[in-house]
Amino acid sequence: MSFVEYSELIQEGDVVIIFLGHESMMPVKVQSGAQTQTRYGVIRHSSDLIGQRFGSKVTCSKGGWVYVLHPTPELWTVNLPHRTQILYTTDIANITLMLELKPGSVVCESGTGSGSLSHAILRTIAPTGHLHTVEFHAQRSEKAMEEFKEHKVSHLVTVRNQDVCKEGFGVTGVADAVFLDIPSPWEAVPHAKRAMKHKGGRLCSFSPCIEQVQRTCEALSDHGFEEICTLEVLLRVHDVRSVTLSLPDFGPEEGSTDSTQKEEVPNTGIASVVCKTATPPREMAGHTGYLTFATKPRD
Amino acid sequence: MSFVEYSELIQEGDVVIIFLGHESMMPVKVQSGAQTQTRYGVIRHSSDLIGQRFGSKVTCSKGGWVYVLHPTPELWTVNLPHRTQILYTTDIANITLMLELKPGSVVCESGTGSGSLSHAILRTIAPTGHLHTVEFHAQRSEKAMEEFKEHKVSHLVTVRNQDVCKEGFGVTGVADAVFLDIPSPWEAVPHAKRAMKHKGGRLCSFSPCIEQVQRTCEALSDHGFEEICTLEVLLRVHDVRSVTLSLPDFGPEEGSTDSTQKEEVPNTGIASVVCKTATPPREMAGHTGYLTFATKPRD
Amino acid sequence: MAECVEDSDAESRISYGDYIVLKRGDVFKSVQVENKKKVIFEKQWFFLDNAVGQLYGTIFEIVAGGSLRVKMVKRAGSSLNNDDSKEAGQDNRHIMDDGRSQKLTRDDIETLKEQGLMGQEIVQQLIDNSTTFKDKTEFAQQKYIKKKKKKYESDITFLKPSTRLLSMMYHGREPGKICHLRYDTLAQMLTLGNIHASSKIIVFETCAGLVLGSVMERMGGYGSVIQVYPGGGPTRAGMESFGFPSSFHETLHDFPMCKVNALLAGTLDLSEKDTDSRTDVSRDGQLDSSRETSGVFQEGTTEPQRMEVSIDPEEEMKRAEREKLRQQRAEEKKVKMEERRKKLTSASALLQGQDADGLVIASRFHPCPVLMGLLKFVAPSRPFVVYCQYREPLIECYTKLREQGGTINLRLTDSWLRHYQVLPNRTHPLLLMSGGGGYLLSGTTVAKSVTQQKSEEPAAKRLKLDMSTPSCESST
Amino acid sequence: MAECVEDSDAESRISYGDYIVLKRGDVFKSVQVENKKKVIFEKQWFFLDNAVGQLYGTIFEIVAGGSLRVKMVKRAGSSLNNDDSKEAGQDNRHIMDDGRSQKLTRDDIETLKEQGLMGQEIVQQLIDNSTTFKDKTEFAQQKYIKKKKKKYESDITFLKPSTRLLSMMYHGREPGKICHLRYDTLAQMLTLGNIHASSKIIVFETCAGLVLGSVMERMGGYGSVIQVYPGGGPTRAGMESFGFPSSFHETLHDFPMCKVNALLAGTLDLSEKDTDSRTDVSRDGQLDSSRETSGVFQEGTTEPQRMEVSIDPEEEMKRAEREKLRQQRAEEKKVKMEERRKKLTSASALLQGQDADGLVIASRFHPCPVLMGLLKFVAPSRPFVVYCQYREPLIECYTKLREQGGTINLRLTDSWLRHYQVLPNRTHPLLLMSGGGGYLLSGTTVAKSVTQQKSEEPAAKRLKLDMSTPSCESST
Repeated sequence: MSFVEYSELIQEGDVVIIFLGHESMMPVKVQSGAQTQTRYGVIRHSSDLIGQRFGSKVTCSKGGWVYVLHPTPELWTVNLPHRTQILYTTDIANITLMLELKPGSVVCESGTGSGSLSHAILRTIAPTGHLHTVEFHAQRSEKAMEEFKEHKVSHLVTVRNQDVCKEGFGVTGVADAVFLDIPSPWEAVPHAKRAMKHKGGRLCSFSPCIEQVQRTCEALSDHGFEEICTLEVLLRVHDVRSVTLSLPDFGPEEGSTDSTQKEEVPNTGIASVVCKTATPPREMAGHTGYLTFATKPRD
Repeated sequence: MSFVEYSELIQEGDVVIIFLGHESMMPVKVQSGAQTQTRYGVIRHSSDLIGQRFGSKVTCSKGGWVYVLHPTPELWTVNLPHRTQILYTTDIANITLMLELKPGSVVCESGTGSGSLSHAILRTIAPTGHLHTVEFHAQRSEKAMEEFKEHKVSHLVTVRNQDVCKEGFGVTGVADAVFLDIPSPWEAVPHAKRAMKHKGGRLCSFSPCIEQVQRTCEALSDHGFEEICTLEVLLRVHDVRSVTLSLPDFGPEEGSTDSTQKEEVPNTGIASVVCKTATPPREMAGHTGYLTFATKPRD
Repeated sequence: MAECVEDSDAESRISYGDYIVLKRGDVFKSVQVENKKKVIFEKQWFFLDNAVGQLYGTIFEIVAGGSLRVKMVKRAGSSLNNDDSKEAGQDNRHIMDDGRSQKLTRDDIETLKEQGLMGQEIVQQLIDNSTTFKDKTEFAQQKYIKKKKKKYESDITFLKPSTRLLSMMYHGREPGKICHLRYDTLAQMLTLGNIHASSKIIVFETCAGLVLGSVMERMGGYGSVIQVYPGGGPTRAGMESFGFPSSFHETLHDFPMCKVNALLAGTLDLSEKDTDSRTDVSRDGQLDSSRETSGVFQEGTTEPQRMEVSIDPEEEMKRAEREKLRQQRAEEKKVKMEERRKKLTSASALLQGQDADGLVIASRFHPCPVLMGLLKFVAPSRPFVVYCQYREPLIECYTKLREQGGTINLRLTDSWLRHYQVLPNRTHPLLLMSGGGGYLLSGTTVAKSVTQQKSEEPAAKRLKLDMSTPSCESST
Repeated sequence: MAECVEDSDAESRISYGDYIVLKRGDVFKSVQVENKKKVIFEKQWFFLDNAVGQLYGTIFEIVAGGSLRVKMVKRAGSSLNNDDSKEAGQDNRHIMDDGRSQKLTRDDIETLKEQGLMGQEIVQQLIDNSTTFKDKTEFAQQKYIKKKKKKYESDITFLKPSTRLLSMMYHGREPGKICHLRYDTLAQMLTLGNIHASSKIIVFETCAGLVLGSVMERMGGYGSVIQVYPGGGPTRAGMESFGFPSSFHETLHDFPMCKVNALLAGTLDLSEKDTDSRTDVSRDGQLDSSRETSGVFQEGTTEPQRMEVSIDPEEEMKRAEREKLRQQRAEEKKVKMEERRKKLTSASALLQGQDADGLVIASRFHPCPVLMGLLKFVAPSRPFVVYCQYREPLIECYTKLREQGGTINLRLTDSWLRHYQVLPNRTHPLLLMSGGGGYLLSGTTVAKSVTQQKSEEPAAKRLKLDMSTPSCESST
């Protein structure tokens, strides 16, 4: 297992995702002899996990069963330990496409945060790219490095514990893309420019507030960035279900009293129809942040 | 006919809406002896309109036919002569509800603009309310007054030609609700407060840009307004249509080659299904303006 | 030019019997003010009595023993601009991973309060400054908000009911009762339906009476509303909450859905005894006054038949009493029946002309047959609007209307509603939004003609109806 | 610590044969650079030759005779902040109703240009400052934008193709060709599908090859892509536009949809002559190279049968020539057939293991049977993602998957994309937005077990497949 390459079978040291049911999962590090407690009972790593195929059904001690999943950056995003607010898959997807990331891309990122985006970047730029990620907070940067090692992607990433607004990314002229998720992105724009390749590249800044976007766009324009473009994407999840709609009874019709077509709901005498539909949730994420993209032209 | 009361039959002097087809309409003032040219030929007012029932089908000289509709503020909004950018029904609906307008309400509005909102307000506050509408631009305020007369609502409205930011609404302590659609709404906030009833009332400001909203919210807060709330509503129109989806042909199956369930599209040999669906337009109005609402408390 | 009208504060004071809306933050509750009535709101209980005589808009706090006390509020006035320097999340990076996820200190919150921020805004601030809020599940977010609200918002404002307040209240508290009709969608319905004074509007709804009430508010007691209702009787709790004056109620009529065909066929027997069991089956699953009334009648008829022969004086007395009671009941029944007959007659008369000025449908019924059935009562060149929580049934409606003609300007729409936080350097859409507000189908009726003839056809149709009316009336 | 890598400009220069993307404002066009090739873009024609040897990212202008000339661009650098004083619509009220709807004067526009604004931004300014723009119909708005663009934007930037550029190009120019798949939805697909190097991905698409190309870009030439295609041959124009190096093409395999059942049944005859008429019916209605090739074969077989007896020398010569041609054709056919056989064999081998790492579907076919058919080839614990322009077919898919099991984490989604104008005192969402970006159904495969047994079942299934593989191979 690695976050950048699939394996067929579960091995000692792997991180697996235990799927417990609808929207209920947990990440587990596989260690022989270890046990994991779930609501369905105990999972014994040696007998239940190691050597099993990813995607298998595992029966727990209480008789309930779970699925063991191969980790992906997307499953990690919904299962990772939160050290900060994190980026979610909808934004990550657009960041990845709009930054034109692909195998071999060199990317600078700040801050590392909880590593949600970092994992998705690493997945995309492997096996030949590199991620330079800068985190101001020492504890967080250490934790991130540990995770990258556990997830077997540490050869693709350099974690730096410094202030990107003051010290930059620690690299010059190497990046195809820069991503900023910091409170004052405008302060990091000159550093971002310096980190980017001579021939140019792409930049993205994520900010929750419009005032941050305004100052960032100004800084980007001041520093010669082009194609400056701010967008926002909202995902709506639909719940697929069957709904029952009553049919009105206007009383007997002039001609014949035919009610043959209608289906009676048992015990009510009311005719109704069933309709398959998809309904949005009552409440959804109404805002995560604005994504501002720009192109650094050739120097 | 009046914009605040339905009539059954078309009379001399009425304004009617000629419905020519999908999203194609035109307003016409009915005058005996007059003629109106349409793409389907001439409509003779005396014979084709006067005395006819609203909603009737009228055959034009070229043999084509049109429907003659009773005017409503909503039909007027999509047919009125534009003197400015106008407010559309989606925003108007929310303004009306959130300002708590009803028969008897006294409302202040600025600017009058093309009168799109004014007509909707008048419809709602009739027969006992009153609209004080202020328009900076002399020509526009005159034209608005003319229209109100033609539409038989002039007894419900006072049009003032002045600068609301400097001179206010020309009334004090009478308004249940105030609506602002001006470039610098924050300048009019003190005037709005003065125009409103001692016991309080509701205010709405419409602005396309977020900076205007920010300054307005600040001014509202400074002047003691409460329940300050900014929202935005986007309407999506769906086109109902049938779409054809091809069914894949994976080749003959192991057992029998049954393709009995599938319906063949003529001349292609491809099986397909038809599905009734609703699709959004390729492009839609992505923004009109932000609506900021607030409550003036009792003095 | 400018005249200053002195408010009559009398009508602005809370009295017993008034319907009011309690407000805390953006949570609302509708109650009727009654003597010693115990109200539970946001997990706190109190009595309303102290509010009587106070002005609408007053803010109360709850004191010992569930009493209300008028709160002296320092009205906001200081600018929000003071904390301009506070960049959103500027100090994000300085937070240690020590479990303290809230960036606002107690002092910060006090400062916010001094700046005149209401509890609601403070809670928003707390949310914005929580590093973990965004990462919580939606459920956990709701819990967090509720918790913080309870802490920082202990005041209750007493407000006069309005469509705005009641539609926001139902949407927030009990969306299931109003078929998840969102307030901005209701706003579209009232505007697209051209609801205004002096018109005749047909309403069919199973939204607890909220849609009915909002239509009546817009009509201001002028014109007529005909509520066509399914089941045993109309549902009106939501409408009652508006606290309309009695004159409004005189403009409201109701007509049972199950008599629509009879009315159209001209076979409606207005004298008929209400023995049809259909009307006793509440299809709304809700007990309302009219059903209870009909229950009383039934009791009379199911009384065991008596065949006594003994002439015991006591028995005799009892018998006399029973006889009296029976007569009384029969009398009551007759009066009730007469009332019902009158109501049905007036509603029928309003519908029979088939010249309603508008039709508003919002129900859990399949909108297609409902619309097809009721559209017959609408005059040409009038708007209609149908709400449905789901998309598919309205697609069916749209298709059917296109097939059968008689309507134009058909539009199937839904809308997207976003609320914003507007604060210096912290302006953004709210992190939570409503997932959907339901779907609307709207349009305009026109004369339905089979041939190329002009408007003769609707006229002829009208004539036929006028003729059928007397025959119907004569049977009463 | 920090190392500065010198760019090799050689690979950044435009050569003959390169695929490039032309850009003007937000209008894109993909072309291949060829000798003396005449290109028409935004109603202007020109030749690409002068671009050869120039760097990607260069801005050209068109000069007399359709030649390109490198434009010396003063790069933006001045702040947009200069026109801070210009309130949005502040002077709105001063405009006379004199038909002058544009508030920006020619001088204003020149100032904007001096401030370094590109044509696109100037057009946005013109729109913002047009009092009539918002009131125009959508069609008129488009026309206005087009007109203004043509006037203020005459430069063309030459760019290296990417998923970003090509997906925005197709969405803007020819959405019908890519089933109206919006770029943000494509972004979701690539991420939800966990598309990355060194994996084995099955792609089924009728999006002109755009989805295929975007998957290949994300795989960077590592791993394998199997394109399952309907009709006579795979559609790849969109993929070709990426201009991938030849090594990428070696990772691409294709497999005809109509042989899926045979492959599953183990009855796939890899030696079979391509006489199946099905493969010759282009179900995409698009001519591509592989179809044209198969057309040549047909010509051979449909040649009229000859039974001549006369031995005219000229006839004889012609006959010899024909014979030669026939042999040549037969030889060519043999080579082609061998190639095809090899391709089919390799694709079959990749699929037969039923261990693909992902499945991506985006087509005008009903997604339900396509998904059910192709999901069989995916290993457990792998993501799949299905795009459909319409909602209803994916509801069907969702329901079917729930019924048959073997998948978890099912999500039916759509997304809302908004672009913003960010300018001092004129910040707001763009006035026009896309109405919809289509729907996605995504999920994860898991082992399908009938009983409560653990993971024996998938293992057993796997064994069976491994056994069936040799028998299939032996038939070649």
